[in-house]
Amino acid sequence: MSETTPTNKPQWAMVIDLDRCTGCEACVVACNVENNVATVGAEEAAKGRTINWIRIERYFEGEYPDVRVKFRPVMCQHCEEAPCEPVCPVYATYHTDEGLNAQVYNRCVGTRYCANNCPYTVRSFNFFDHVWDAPLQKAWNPEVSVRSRGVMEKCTFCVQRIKAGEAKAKDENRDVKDGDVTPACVQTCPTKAMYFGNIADPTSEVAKLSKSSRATKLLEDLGTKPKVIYLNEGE
Amino acid sequence: MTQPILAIFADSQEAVATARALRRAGLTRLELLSEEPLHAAIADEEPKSRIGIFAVLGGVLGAGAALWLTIGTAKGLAINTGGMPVVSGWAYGIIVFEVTMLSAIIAALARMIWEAGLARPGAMQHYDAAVTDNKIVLVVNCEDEQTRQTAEQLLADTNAEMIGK
Amino acid sequence: MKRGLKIFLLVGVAILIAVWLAWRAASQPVAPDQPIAYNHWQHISKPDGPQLDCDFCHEYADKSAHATIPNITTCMGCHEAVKTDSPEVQKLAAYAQRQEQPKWVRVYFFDPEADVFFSHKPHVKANIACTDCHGNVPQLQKMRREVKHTMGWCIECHRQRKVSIDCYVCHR
Amino acid sequence: MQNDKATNEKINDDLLRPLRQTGWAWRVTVVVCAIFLLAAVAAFAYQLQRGIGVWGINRPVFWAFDITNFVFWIGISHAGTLISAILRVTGAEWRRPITRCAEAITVFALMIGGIFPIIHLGKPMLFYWLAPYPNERGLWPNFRSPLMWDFFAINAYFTGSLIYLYLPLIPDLALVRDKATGWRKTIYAKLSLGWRGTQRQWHALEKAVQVMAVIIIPVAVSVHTIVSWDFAMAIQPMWHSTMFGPYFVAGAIFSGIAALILAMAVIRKVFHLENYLQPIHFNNLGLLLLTLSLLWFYFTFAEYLTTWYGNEPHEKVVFQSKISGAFAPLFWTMVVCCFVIPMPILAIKKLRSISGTVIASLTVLVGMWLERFLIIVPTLSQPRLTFNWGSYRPTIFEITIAVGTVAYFILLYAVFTKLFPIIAVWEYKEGLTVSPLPHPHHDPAGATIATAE
Repeated sequence: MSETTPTNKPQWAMVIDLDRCTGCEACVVACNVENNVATVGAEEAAKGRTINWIRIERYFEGEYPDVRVKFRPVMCQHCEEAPCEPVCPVYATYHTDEGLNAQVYNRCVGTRYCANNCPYTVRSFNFFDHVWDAPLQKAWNPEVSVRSRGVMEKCTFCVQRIKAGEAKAKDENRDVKDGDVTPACVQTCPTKAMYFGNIADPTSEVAKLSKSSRATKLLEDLGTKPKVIYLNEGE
Repeated sequence: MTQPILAIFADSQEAVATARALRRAGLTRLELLSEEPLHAAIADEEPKSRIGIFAVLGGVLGAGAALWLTIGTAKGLAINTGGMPVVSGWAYGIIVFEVTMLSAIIAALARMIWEAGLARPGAMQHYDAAVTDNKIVLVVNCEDEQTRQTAEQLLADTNAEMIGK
Repeated sequence: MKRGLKIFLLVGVAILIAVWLAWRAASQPVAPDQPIAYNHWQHISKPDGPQLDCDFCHEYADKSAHATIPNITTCMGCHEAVKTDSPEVQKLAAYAQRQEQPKWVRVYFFDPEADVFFSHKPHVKANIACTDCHGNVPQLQKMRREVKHTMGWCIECHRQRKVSIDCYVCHR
Repeated sequence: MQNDKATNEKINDDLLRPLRQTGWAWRVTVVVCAIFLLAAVAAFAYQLQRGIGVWGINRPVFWAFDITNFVFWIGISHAGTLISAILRVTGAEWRRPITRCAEAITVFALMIGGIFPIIHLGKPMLFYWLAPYPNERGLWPNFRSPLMWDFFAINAYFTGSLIYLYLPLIPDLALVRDKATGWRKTIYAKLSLGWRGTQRQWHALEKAVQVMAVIIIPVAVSVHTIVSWDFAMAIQPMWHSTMFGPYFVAGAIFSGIAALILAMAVIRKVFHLENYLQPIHFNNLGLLLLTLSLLWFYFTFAEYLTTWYGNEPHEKVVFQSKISGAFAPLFWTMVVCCFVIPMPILAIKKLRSISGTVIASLTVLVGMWLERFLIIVPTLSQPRLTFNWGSYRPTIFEITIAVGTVAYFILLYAVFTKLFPIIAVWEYKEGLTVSPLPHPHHDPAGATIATAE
């Protein structure tokens, strides 16, 4: 699992500027709508069975009255050395050559091992078949599966948008560039805290920002090599 | 080839001694049937068992099959792992170990059944249920009438009850 | 014992026959009845017919994910004048008059549980003939499913043409 | 060298009696167990229909009762084949009456343990996707997953154990065949494969059992090591431990012996086999149990000490929750059940009686179930990113299934004792011939001589 072979495919990555994040959760809403993420209802949510592809983690720092609130949007980190991948017995989660950590819903048998081995706890499970109150099912994104019961799901970096962006670039006979692909969360962020692009292209915004002195990765010491880069808050 | 003689003994030592006497008289196609293994008996004269060798062979075969199952299929199917190596020696080693042991067990079982002449038609020929009544049954296969008479004479001197005369 | 054996054999044979029948039924080409008995052969292959191309009607095949079935006005473009005496064309005209689209029954589709996102465009652009995936439709009097679109069938072609077999190409 | 006729008939009579007579206790057991089993089947059917959400699992506790039971039962399975194989290889004569009870435990425990990985799936009907078989999709299982190792290891162990149970059973099946009548005779004749008891057959059988014993020991060790790797391969706090392999194997044998002692005690009482399963067997197994109790304590101590001393924050959180936090009551119950109660009982010779070892075994089984639960749930409920901490509470469905599988085990065992001699008749008789242990049947006066120690 250690060596990776070089590829000329784009390597998708995200940068999140924590200085700009206000914790408004617009990204969460945008993600739910874009990706047909089910709403489980209050009762299930109380049991801890919400499905979120992105969540805003909220932490408090300091003692009252000098309390600071910190927000951190966390989604699948698309680790280059993802702990979830080798443990899946059926290859339902694997690494694409574009650096995405893929989840194939109709291959998933639901061992939930991947979720247990994810240090970021970003994987959600469909414990039941979800009911979409009419007419909400009419708002389903036709480009995204509606997951059935018993499978794992998680952030895909809006792979449907990536595929569309790549197809557009191919039609125009060029490489993908910044702006071709914008995941729903990035598009929606009102404070422009999120950036998305091809980190293998040194001219892209994410590649430049990833070299910032503020750049960190979540639980970096685990060696998972996440593809989501956080820009720490300046003091 | 005539019908064999079945001699039923109550005492295992007498049965073994008779078997040895018959053997000395040139009757070698004998079988001693008993309810528990007679360790000191003519078991020593049985051909050497090849079950161990077959277990090893089965293991080697299993290891080969497992190597194909893991490395061969992983390479053949070219599953996309996004640049990660498809073949993982450590993990595949575990699969190879288990399959090796499994096929060694199955090979040993197959060889045992074959060696013991079990599960084949006619396996129950020349048997007497006295065996499971703690008796020893000596099955004497006679080539011709002459040897048959020799056997009958020898057996007549013992306490055995004879069947199939 | 003898009787038991007979019953066993009979049941076995019955099961075999049932399996064979089920398999035969499953392997029959699917040819649903359509609201109008459209005849592909007549429009494409008939020597003195209009000899249309596939994309004359399925005009978005090379432009989008869906090949699309034409709007009824496309049909009426010709059938306003042509073969107005045919009962099927009269059905068509009646639809047109009601400003209603016939409810065509899909012949080729993926099971929704398969989570397949297929796009015609890249396949047409790669110069794959329509008949490669849809069978010899130009010769069909009644549309039917001649090719089974199983995953193995898709993968096989992708492998041959050295196209990516990444799961994300089709499933997401 | 053969046993006298009276002794022989007495042994046959005693050991085949369970096959001939059916007592009311047996019937009641079977009916009660069947009811519990049906309840579990109903719970599973409901789960199939509604989804696995009827269980108490959630995010982040994705595994709980299901995998606890899986590990527990696979652990129990180490009672039989492994112990029996070790005793056979080392030529321990006292093994003779207990090998079959032990081997049967393995087979049934594996059957039950193997159910859990299937029913815990989100899509249980697709369990066969874990098997490598050619398919038109060109898809193959991922041999890098510890769950695949489990699949191979458990299948190898189950097949091996089944064969290992069956081989020494063949002569006994022939015995039953000769004693039975009617349709039973036909069935036993088929099962005994035409065994006549020729010296060549005995020779082959003994050789095969010897070879199997040697092969099955490493397989058994590998099985529970691999089960432990389901956790140890994950990078979660207090799972990612190098010593989980031996820790789990020791724990498995520990709980396995406890199950064996219980099973033997029940068989002894129900089928009146007091002359066959004697205090010496309970004493010797009790000593083994004592050794493993000490070993278990040593492993647990080493595991928790390194976590405490290392003071790694994420691990420390899980550690504290077990020692003094929400899981403390369960944790300390486990320590009491696995060590504090059984250790003195088993260490003091006077207490190491049949009832003493049975009490120790009962507490060990409870403690070891808790141990597996405490390995799985505290780690999962406290993942690294504290925002996602969760908790877990089992639902009635999980509990029903857990209880139902216990009932299923008893049911399988009860049926087994009805169909096959639970003590290997020929092995027992051979034991009397080979090494004339002081034995009640040899005592003309009828007074029981103290058994050899």
